[in-house]
Amino acid sequence: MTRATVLYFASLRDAAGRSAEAVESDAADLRSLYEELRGRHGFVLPIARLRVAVDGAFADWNDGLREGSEVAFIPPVSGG
Amino acid sequence: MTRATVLYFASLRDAAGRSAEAVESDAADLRSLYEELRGRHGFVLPIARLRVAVDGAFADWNDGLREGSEVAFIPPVSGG
Amino acid sequence: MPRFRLSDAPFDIEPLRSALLGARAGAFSSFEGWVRDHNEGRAVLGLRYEAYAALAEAEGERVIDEALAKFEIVDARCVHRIGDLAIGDLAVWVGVSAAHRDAAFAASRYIIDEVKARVPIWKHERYAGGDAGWLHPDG
Amino acid sequence: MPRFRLSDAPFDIEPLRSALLGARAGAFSSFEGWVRDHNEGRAVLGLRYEAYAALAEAEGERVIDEALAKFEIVDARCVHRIGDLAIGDLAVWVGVSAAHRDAAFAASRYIIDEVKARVPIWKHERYAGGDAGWLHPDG
Repeated sequence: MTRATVLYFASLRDAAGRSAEAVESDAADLRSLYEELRGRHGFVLPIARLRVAVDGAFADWNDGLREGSEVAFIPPVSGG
Repeated sequence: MTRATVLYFASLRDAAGRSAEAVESDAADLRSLYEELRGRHGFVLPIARLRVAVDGAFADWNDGLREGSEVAFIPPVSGG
Repeated sequence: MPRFRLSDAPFDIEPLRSALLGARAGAFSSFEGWVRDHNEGRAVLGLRYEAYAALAEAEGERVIDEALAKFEIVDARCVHRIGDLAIGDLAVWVGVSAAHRDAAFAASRYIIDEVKARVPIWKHERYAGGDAGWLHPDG
Repeated sequence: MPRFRLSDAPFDIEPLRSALLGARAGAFSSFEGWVRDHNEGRAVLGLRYEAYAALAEAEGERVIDEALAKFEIVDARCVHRIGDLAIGDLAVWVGVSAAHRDAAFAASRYIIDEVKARVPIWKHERYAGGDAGWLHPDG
Protein backbone atom coordinates (compact mmCIF):
# COMPACT_ATOMS: atom_id res chain seq x y z
CA MET A 1 0.00 0.00 0.00
CA THR A 2 1.25 3.44 -0.96
CA ARG A 3 0.06 6.51 0.90
CA ALA A 4 -0.41 9.79 -0.95
CA THR A 5 -2.44 12.98 -0.86
CA VAL A 6 -4.79 13.67 -3.75
CA LEU A 7 -5.90 17.21 -4.68
CA TYR A 8 -9.20 17.88 -6.45
CA PHE A 9 -10.09 20.99 -8.42
CA ALA A 10 -13.19 22.45 -10.07
CA SER A 11 -15.76 19.81 -11.07
CA LEU A 12 -13.67 17.00 -9.59
CA ARG A 13 -13.74 18.74 -6.23
CA ASP A 14 -17.50 19.20 -6.45
CA ALA A 15 -17.93 15.50 -7.30
CA ALA A 16 -15.56 14.32 -4.56
CA GLY A 17 -17.06 16.73 -2.04
CA ARG A 18 -13.60 17.71 -0.85
CA SER A 19 -10.50 19.52 -2.14
CA ALA A 20 -8.01 16.95 -0.87
CA GLU A 21 -7.95 13.47 0.59
CA ALA A 22 -5.38 11.07 2.03
CA VAL A 23 -5.41 7.82 0.07
CA GLU A 24 -3.85 4.39 0.51
CA SER A 25 -3.74 2.50 -2.73
CA ASP A 26 -2.24 -0.49 -4.50
CA ALA A 27 -2.45 1.37 -7.84
CA ALA A 28 0.64 0.64 -9.92
CA ASP A 29 0.54 4.00 -11.67
CA LEU A 30 -1.31 7.31 -11.67
CA ARG A 31 -3.73 6.06 -14.32
CA SER A 32 -4.87 3.22 -12.08
CA LEU A 33 -5.11 5.58 -9.12
CA TYR A 34 -7.47 7.87 -11.03
CA GLU A 35 -9.64 4.98 -12.19
CA GLU A 36 -9.86 3.74 -8.58
CA LEU A 37 -10.91 7.16 -7.31
CA ARG A 38 -13.22 7.68 -10.26
CA GLY A 39 -15.10 4.55 -9.21
CA ARG A 40 -15.31 5.81 -5.64
CA HIS A 41 -16.46 9.38 -6.39
CA GLY A 42 -18.29 8.97 -9.69
CA PHE A 43 -16.09 11.38 -11.69
CA VAL A 44 -17.46 11.84 -15.20
CA LEU A 45 -14.24 13.14 -16.79
CA PRO A 46 -12.25 10.41 -18.56
CA ILE A 47 -8.45 10.31 -18.36
CA ALA A 48 -8.21 11.47 -21.96
CA ARG A 49 -9.52 14.89 -20.87
CA LEU A 50 -7.30 15.24 -17.79
CA ARG A 51 -3.67 15.92 -17.01
CA VAL A 52 -1.93 14.75 -13.88
CA ALA A 53 0.63 16.48 -11.67
CA VAL A 54 2.81 15.20 -8.84
CA ASP A 55 4.28 17.49 -6.20
CA GLY A 56 3.46 20.61 -8.21
CA ALA A 57 4.82 19.52 -11.60
CA PHE A 58 3.06 17.90 -14.55
CA ALA A 59 3.60 14.13 -14.59
CA ASP A 60 2.91 11.12 -16.81
CA TRP A 61 -0.09 8.84 -16.31
CA ASN A 62 2.33 5.89 -16.44
CA ASP A 63 4.42 7.20 -13.54
CA GLY A 64 4.23 5.02 -10.42
CA LEU A 65 2.50 6.26 -7.27
CA ARG A 66 5.23 7.46 -4.89
CA GLU A 67 4.93 7.19 -1.11
CA GLY A 68 4.10 10.55 0.46
CA SER A 69 3.58 12.34 -2.84
CA GLU A 70 0.88 14.92 -3.62
CA VAL A 71 -1.10 13.98 -6.71
CA ALA A 72 -3.37 16.42 -8.54
CA PHE A 73 -5.83 15.60 -11.31
CA ILE A 74 -6.16 18.56 -13.67
CA PRO A 75 -9.51 18.95 -15.46
CA PRO A 76 -9.60 20.93 -18.74
CA VAL A 77 -8.58 24.47 -17.84
CA SER A 78 -10.68 27.58 -18.50
CA GLY A 79 -8.68 30.60 -17.41
CA GLY A 80 -8.34 33.79 -19.42
CA MET B 1 -3.94 81.69 -64.57
CA THR B 2 -5.40 79.79 -61.67
CA ARG B 3 -4.86 80.96 -58.10
CA ALA B 4 -4.47 78.43 -55.28
CA THR B 5 -2.82 77.97 -51.92
CA VAL B 6 -0.17 75.28 -51.59
CA LEU B 7 0.68 73.66 -48.23
CA TYR B 8 4.10 72.16 -47.54
CA PHE B 9 4.92 69.62 -44.85
CA ALA B 10 8.04 68.03 -43.40
CA SER B 11 11.01 67.99 -45.79
CA LEU B 12 9.06 69.86 -48.46
CA ARG B 13 8.46 72.68 -46.01
CA ASP B 14 12.14 72.79 -45.10
CA ALA B 15 13.07 72.92 -48.81
CA ALA B 16 10.48 75.59 -49.64
CA GLY B 17 11.33 77.61 -46.55
CA ARG B 18 7.63 78.09 -45.81
CA SER B 19 4.59 76.07 -44.80
CA ALA B 20 2.22 77.62 -47.35
CA GLU B 21 2.34 79.86 -50.35
CA ALA B 22 -0.14 81.53 -52.69
CA VAL B 23 0.51 80.46 -56.27
CA GLU B 24 -0.72 81.56 -59.69
CA SER B 25 -0.15 78.89 -62.28
CA ASP B 26 -1.03 77.73 -65.75
CA ALA B 27 -0.55 74.09 -64.70
CA ALA B 28 -3.21 71.90 -66.28
CA ASP B 29 -3.22 69.41 -63.44
CA LEU B 30 -1.77 68.81 -59.99
CA ARG B 31 1.11 66.83 -61.45
CA SER B 32 2.23 69.81 -63.52
CA LEU B 33 1.79 72.13 -60.56
CA TYR B 34 4.14 69.98 -58.45
CA GLU B 35 6.76 69.83 -61.22
CA GLU B 36 6.59 73.60 -61.56
CA LEU B 37 7.07 74.13 -57.81
CA ARG B 38 9.72 71.41 -57.68
CA GLY B 39 11.76 73.40 -60.19
CA ARG B 40 11.30 76.57 -58.14
CA HIS B 41 12.16 75.10 -54.69
CA GLY B 42 14.49 72.21 -55.59
CA PHE B 43 12.35 69.47 -54.02
CA VAL B 44 14.14 66.11 -54.19
CA LEU B 45 11.05 63.92 -53.74
CA PRO B 46 9.64 62.65 -57.07
CA ILE B 47 5.88 62.45 -57.62
CA ALA B 48 6.03 58.66 -57.34
CA ARG B 49 6.79 59.03 -53.63
CA LEU B 50 4.14 61.66 -52.90
CA ARG B 51 0.38 61.85 -52.58
CA VAL B 52 -1.65 64.96 -53.23
CA ALA B 53 -4.67 66.37 -51.42
CA VAL B 54 -7.10 69.16 -52.32
CA ASP B 55 -9.17 70.99 -49.72
CA GLY B 56 -8.41 68.38 -47.05
CA ALA B 57 -9.15 65.22 -49.05
CA PHE B 58 -6.84 62.98 -51.05
CA ALA B 59 -6.95 63.77 -54.76
CA ASP B 60 -5.61 62.44 -58.06
CA TRP B 61 -2.49 63.83 -59.73
CA ASN B 62 -4.51 64.15 -62.96
CA ASP B 63 -7.11 66.39 -61.33
CA GLY B 64 -7.15 69.93 -62.67
CA LEU B 65 -6.05 72.87 -60.54
CA ARG B 66 -9.18 74.58 -59.21
CA GLU B 67 -9.39 78.31 -58.57
CA GLY B 68 -9.16 79.09 -54.85
CA SER B 69 -8.39 75.54 -53.81
CA GLU B 70 -5.92 74.46 -51.13
CA VAL B 71 -3.42 71.93 -52.47
CA ALA B 72 -1.19 69.84 -50.21
CA PHE B 73 1.72 67.66 -51.31
CA ILE B 74 2.06 64.70 -48.93
CA PRO B 75 5.57 63.26 -48.51
CA PRO B 76 5.90 59.63 -47.31
CA VAL B 77 4.39 59.53 -43.84
CA SER B 78 6.22 58.36 -40.71
CA GLY B 79 3.78 58.45 -37.82
CA GLY B 80 3.38 55.68 -35.24
CA MET C 1 10.36 38.99 -9.39
CA PRO C 2 7.94 36.60 -11.09
CA ARG C 3 6.63 37.71 -14.50
CA PHE C 4 3.41 35.72 -14.05
CA ARG C 5 1.26 35.91 -10.97
CA LEU C 6 -2.17 35.16 -9.60
CA SER C 7 -4.06 37.88 -7.79
CA ASP C 8 -6.93 37.20 -5.39
CA ALA C 9 -8.02 40.86 -5.49
CA PRO C 10 -8.44 43.54 -8.18
CA PHE C 11 -5.04 44.84 -9.27
CA ASP C 12 -3.74 48.08 -10.81
CA ILE C 13 -2.53 47.89 -14.38
CA GLU C 14 -0.43 51.05 -14.29
CA PRO C 15 2.50 49.67 -12.24
CA LEU C 16 2.60 46.58 -14.48
CA ARG C 17 2.72 48.73 -17.59
CA SER C 18 5.33 51.07 -16.08
CA ALA C 19 7.57 48.12 -15.22
CA LEU C 20 7.69 47.32 -18.94
CA LEU C 21 8.45 50.85 -20.12
CA GLY C 22 12.03 51.41 -21.10
CA ALA C 23 14.16 53.44 -23.47
CA ARG C 24 14.91 50.37 -25.61
CA ALA C 25 11.28 49.44 -26.20
CA GLY C 26 9.42 51.29 -28.92
CA ALA C 27 6.40 49.00 -28.98
CA PHE C 28 4.03 47.78 -26.30
CA SER C 29 1.12 45.41 -26.77
CA SER C 30 -1.33 44.51 -24.06
CA PHE C 31 -4.32 42.22 -23.80
CA GLU C 32 -7.08 42.25 -21.21
CA GLY C 33 -9.81 39.73 -20.57
CA TRP C 34 -12.92 41.07 -18.82
CA VAL C 35 -15.93 39.29 -17.40
CA ARG C 36 -18.72 39.45 -19.99
CA ASP C 37 -22.43 39.53 -19.25
CA HIS C 38 -22.99 36.49 -21.47
CA ASN C 39 -21.20 33.33 -22.59
CA GLU C 40 -22.34 31.07 -25.40
CA GLY C 41 -25.75 32.67 -25.41
CA ARG C 42 -26.39 32.47 -21.66
CA ALA C 43 -26.72 35.48 -19.37
CA VAL C 44 -23.91 35.40 -16.81
CA LEU C 45 -24.36 36.98 -13.37
CA GLY C 46 -20.82 36.50 -12.11
CA LEU C 47 -18.00 34.06 -11.91
CA ARG C 48 -15.24 32.63 -9.85
CA TYR C 49 -11.76 31.58 -10.90
CA GLU C 50 -9.96 28.88 -9.01
CA ALA C 51 -6.35 27.82 -9.57
CA TYR C 52 -3.94 25.13 -8.56
CA ALA C 53 -1.75 27.98 -7.41
CA ALA C 54 1.71 26.38 -7.21
CA LEU C 55 1.43 24.75 -10.61
CA ALA C 56 -0.36 27.71 -12.22
CA GLU C 57 2.44 30.06 -11.18
CA ALA C 58 5.13 27.69 -12.44
CA GLU C 59 3.34 27.04 -15.72
CA GLY C 60 2.51 30.72 -16.26
CA GLU C 61 6.16 31.61 -15.71
CA ARG C 62 7.14 28.93 -18.22
CA VAL C 63 4.79 30.43 -20.82
CA ILE C 64 6.45 33.83 -20.42
CA ASP C 65 9.94 32.27 -20.57
CA GLU C 66 8.92 30.63 -23.83
CA ALA C 67 7.66 33.97 -25.22
CA LEU C 68 10.97 35.63 -24.27
CA ALA C 69 12.85 32.87 -26.12
CA LYS C 70 10.62 32.73 -29.21
CA PHE C 71 10.12 36.43 -29.93
CA GLU C 72 12.37 39.51 -30.10
CA ILE C 73 10.80 41.15 -27.07
CA VAL C 74 12.24 43.15 -24.21
CA ASP C 75 9.99 41.96 -21.37
CA ALA C 76 6.53 40.60 -20.55
CA ARG C 77 4.12 40.26 -17.64
CA CYS C 78 0.84 38.46 -16.98
CA VAL C 79 -1.52 38.64 -14.01
CA HIS C 80 -4.60 36.42 -13.67
CA ARG C 81 -7.37 37.04 -11.15
CA ILE C 82 -8.68 34.27 -8.92
CA GLY C 83 -11.69 34.36 -6.58
CA ASP C 84 -15.08 35.99 -7.17
CA LEU C 85 -15.47 38.43 -10.06
CA ALA C 86 -18.41 40.57 -11.20
CA ILE C 87 -19.47 41.57 -14.70
CA GLY C 88 -16.95 44.05 -16.11
CA ASP C 89 -14.10 42.99 -13.79
CA LEU C 90 -10.66 42.48 -15.22
CA ALA C 91 -9.86 38.74 -15.29
CA VAL C 92 -6.45 38.65 -16.96
CA TRP C 93 -3.86 41.18 -18.12
CA VAL C 94 -0.93 40.57 -20.47
CA GLY C 95 1.69 43.17 -21.39
CA VAL C 96 4.69 42.89 -23.70
CA SER C 97 7.36 45.43 -24.65
CA ALA C 98 9.60 45.11 -27.70
CA ALA C 99 11.67 47.15 -30.11
CA HIS C 100 9.15 46.52 -32.91
CA ARG C 101 5.43 45.88 -33.10
CA ASP C 102 5.55 42.50 -34.88
CA ALA C 103 7.18 40.83 -31.90
CA ALA C 104 5.08 42.71 -29.36
CA PHE C 105 1.80 41.57 -30.95
CA ALA C 106 2.99 38.00 -31.55
CA ALA C 107 4.23 37.51 -27.99
CA SER C 108 1.16 39.05 -26.41
CA ARG C 109 -1.03 36.69 -28.45
CA TYR C 110 1.18 33.71 -27.61
CA ILE C 111 1.02 34.38 -23.88
CA ILE C 112 -2.76 34.71 -23.65
CA ASP C 113 -3.29 31.65 -25.90
CA GLU C 114 -0.94 29.46 -23.87
CA VAL C 115 -2.21 30.69 -20.52
CA LYS C 116 -5.76 29.82 -21.58
CA ALA C 117 -4.69 26.41 -22.88
CA ARG C 118 -2.25 25.22 -20.23
CA VAL C 119 -2.31 27.08 -16.94
CA PRO C 120 -4.42 25.27 -14.31
CA ILE C 121 -7.10 27.89 -13.69
CA TRP C 122 -10.80 27.10 -13.86
CA LYS C 123 -13.83 29.32 -14.38
CA HIS C 124 -17.09 28.74 -12.54
CA GLU C 125 -20.02 30.69 -13.99
CA ARG C 126 -23.33 31.60 -12.35
CA TYR C 127 -26.19 32.04 -14.81
CA ALA C 128 -29.35 34.13 -14.72
CA GLY C 129 -31.43 30.93 -14.59
CA GLY C 130 -30.03 30.14 -11.13
CA ASP C 131 -27.76 27.32 -12.22
CA ALA C 132 -23.98 27.38 -12.26
CA GLY C 133 -21.11 25.25 -13.42
CA TRP C 134 -17.42 24.76 -14.10
CA LEU C 135 -16.16 25.33 -17.61
CA HIS C 136 -14.09 22.41 -18.87
CA PRO C 137 -13.72 23.12 -22.57
CA ASP C 138 -12.94 20.35 -25.05
CA GLY C 139 -9.33 20.33 -26.35
CA MET D 1 -17.02 62.04 -30.59
CA PRO D 2 -14.13 61.24 -32.94
CA ARG D 3 -12.49 57.83 -32.47
CA PHE D 4 -9.18 59.11 -33.84
CA ARG D 5 -7.52 62.27 -32.64
CA LEU D 6 -4.26 64.16 -32.59
CA SER D 7 -2.94 65.45 -29.29
CA ASP D 8 -0.39 68.25 -28.99
CA ALA D 9 0.29 67.38 -25.34
CA PRO D 10 0.80 64.18 -23.30
CA PHE D 11 -2.52 62.43 -22.77
CA ASP D 12 -3.94 60.01 -20.19
CA ILE D 13 -4.60 56.49 -21.35
CA GLU D 14 -7.04 55.55 -18.60
CA PRO D 15 -10.06 57.55 -19.86
CA LEU D 16 -9.52 56.15 -23.36
CA ARG D 17 -9.42 52.60 -22.01
CA SER D 18 -12.45 53.19 -19.77
CA ALA D 19 -14.46 54.50 -22.73
CA LEU D 20 -13.98 51.10 -24.38
CA LEU D 21 -14.96 49.03 -21.34
CA GLY D 22 -18.40 47.52 -21.54
CA ALA D 23 -20.37 44.52 -20.43
CA ARG D 24 -20.48 43.12 -23.97
CA ALA D 25 -16.72 43.19 -24.48
CA GLY D 26 -14.70 40.31 -23.09
CA ALA D 27 -11.47 41.15 -24.87
CA PHE D 28 -9.39 44.30 -25.10
CA SER D 29 -6.19 44.75 -27.08
CA SER D 30 -4.06 47.84 -26.98
CA PHE D 31 -0.92 48.98 -28.70
CA GLU D 32 1.43 51.79 -27.70
CA GLY D 33 4.32 53.30 -29.59
CA TRP D 34 6.96 55.03 -27.47
CA VAL D 35 9.93 57.17 -28.44
CA ARG D 36 13.02 54.95 -28.50
CA ASP D 37 16.56 56.03 -27.72
CA HIS D 38 17.75 54.72 -31.08
CA ASN D 39 16.52 54.19 -34.63
CA GLU D 40 18.29 52.16 -37.30
CA GLY D 41 21.48 52.15 -35.27
CA ARG D 42 21.59 55.89 -34.53
CA ALA D 43 21.26 57.40 -31.04
CA VAL D 44 18.12 59.56 -30.93
CA LEU D 45 17.91 62.54 -28.57
CA GLY D 46 14.31 63.50 -29.22
CA LEU D 47 11.77 63.97 -31.91
CA ARG D 48 8.92 65.98 -33.21
CA TYR D 49 5.75 64.85 -34.97
CA GLU D 50 4.01 67.15 -37.40
CA ALA D 51 0.65 66.45 -39.05
CA TYR D 52 -1.56 67.83 -41.75
CA ALA D 53 -4.20 68.00 -39.06
CA ALA D 54 -7.45 68.17 -41.02
CA LEU D 55 -6.51 65.32 -43.34
CA ALA D 56 -4.85 63.26 -40.60
CA GLU D 57 -8.01 63.37 -38.49
CA ALA D 58 -10.23 62.44 -41.43
CA GLU D 59 -7.93 59.62 -42.56
CA GLY D 60 -7.43 58.29 -39.01
CA GLU D 61 -11.19 58.21 -38.54
CA ARG D 62 -11.51 56.35 -41.87
CA VAL D 63 -8.99 53.74 -40.67
CA ILE D 64 -11.05 53.10 -37.54
CA ASP D 65 -14.29 52.96 -39.55
CA GLU D 66 -12.65 50.32 -41.73
CA ALA D 67 -11.59 48.32 -38.68
CA LEU D 68 -15.16 48.45 -37.32
CA ALA D 69 -16.45 47.14 -40.66
CA LYS D 70 -13.80 44.44 -41.19
CA PHE D 71 -13.60 42.90 -37.72
CA GLU D 72 -16.13 41.74 -35.12
CA ILE D 73 -15.20 44.42 -32.64
CA VAL D 74 -17.22 46.54 -30.24
CA ASP D 75 -15.29 49.81 -30.42
CA ALA D 76 -11.85 51.31 -31.05
CA ARG D 77 -9.85 54.48 -30.38
CA CYS D 78 -6.53 55.91 -31.51
CA VAL D 79 -4.65 59.00 -30.33
CA HIS D 80 -1.42 60.21 -31.94
CA ARG D 81 0.89 62.80 -30.40
CA ILE D 82 2.15 65.77 -32.38
CA GLY D 83 4.77 68.32 -31.31
CA ASP D 84 8.01 67.75 -29.39
CA LEU D 85 8.53 64.39 -27.67
CA ALA D 86 11.35 63.11 -25.46
CA ILE D 87 12.79 59.59 -25.14
CA GLY D 88 10.23 57.35 -23.43
CA ASP D 89 7.22 59.51 -24.30
CA LEU D 90 4.09 57.90 -25.62
CA ALA D 91 3.73 58.65 -29.34
CA VAL D 92 0.63 56.68 -30.28
CA TRP D 93 -2.05 54.67 -28.48
CA VAL D 94 -4.53 52.22 -30.02
CA GLY D 95 -7.25 50.41 -28.08
CA VAL D 96 -9.85 47.92 -29.30
CA SER D 97 -12.63 46.10 -27.47
CA ALA D 98 -14.36 42.98 -28.79
CA ALA D 99 -16.28 39.95 -27.66
CA HIS D 100 -13.34 37.68 -28.54
CA ARG D 101 -9.59 38.06 -28.68
CA ASP D 102 -9.07 37.15 -32.36
CA ALA D 103 -10.91 40.24 -33.53
CA ALA D 104 -9.41 42.48 -30.83
CA PHE D 105 -5.84 41.58 -31.84
CA ALA D 106 -6.52 41.75 -35.59
CA ALA D 107 -8.21 45.16 -35.42
CA SER D 108 -5.58 46.63 -33.13
CA ARG D 109 -2.89 45.48 -35.56
CA TYR D 110 -4.84 46.79 -38.54
CA ILE D 111 -5.28 50.23 -37.02
CA ILE D 112 -1.62 50.80 -36.13
CA ASP D 113 -0.45 49.44 -39.52
CA GLU D 114 -2.82 51.66 -41.49
CA VAL D 115 -2.18 54.74 -39.36
CA LYS D 116 1.56 54.33 -39.94
CA ALA D 117 1.07 53.77 -43.67
CA ARG D 118 -1.59 56.35 -44.55
CA VAL D 119 -2.18 59.07 -42.00
CA PRO D 120 -0.29 62.28 -42.86
CA ILE D 121 1.96 62.53 -39.81
CA TRP D 122 5.73 62.97 -40.11
CA LYS D 123 8.53 62.28 -37.67
CA HIS D 124 11.53 64.55 -37.32
CA GLU D 125 14.40 63.01 -35.36
CA ARG D 126 17.34 64.74 -33.67
CA TYR D 127 20.45 62.58 -33.39
CA ALA D 128 23.34 62.48 -30.92
CA GLY D 129 25.72 63.64 -33.67
CA GLY D 130 23.92 66.99 -33.84
CA ASP D 131 22.14 66.39 -37.13
CA ALA D 132 18.43 65.91 -37.61
CA GLY D 133 15.99 64.99 -40.32
CA TRP D 134 12.54 64.07 -41.48
CA LEU D 135 11.73 60.40 -41.91
CA HIS D 136 10.21 59.65 -45.30
CA PRO D 137 10.28 55.87 -45.50
CA ASP D 138 10.18 54.05 -48.84
CA GLY D 139 6.98 52.24 -49.71
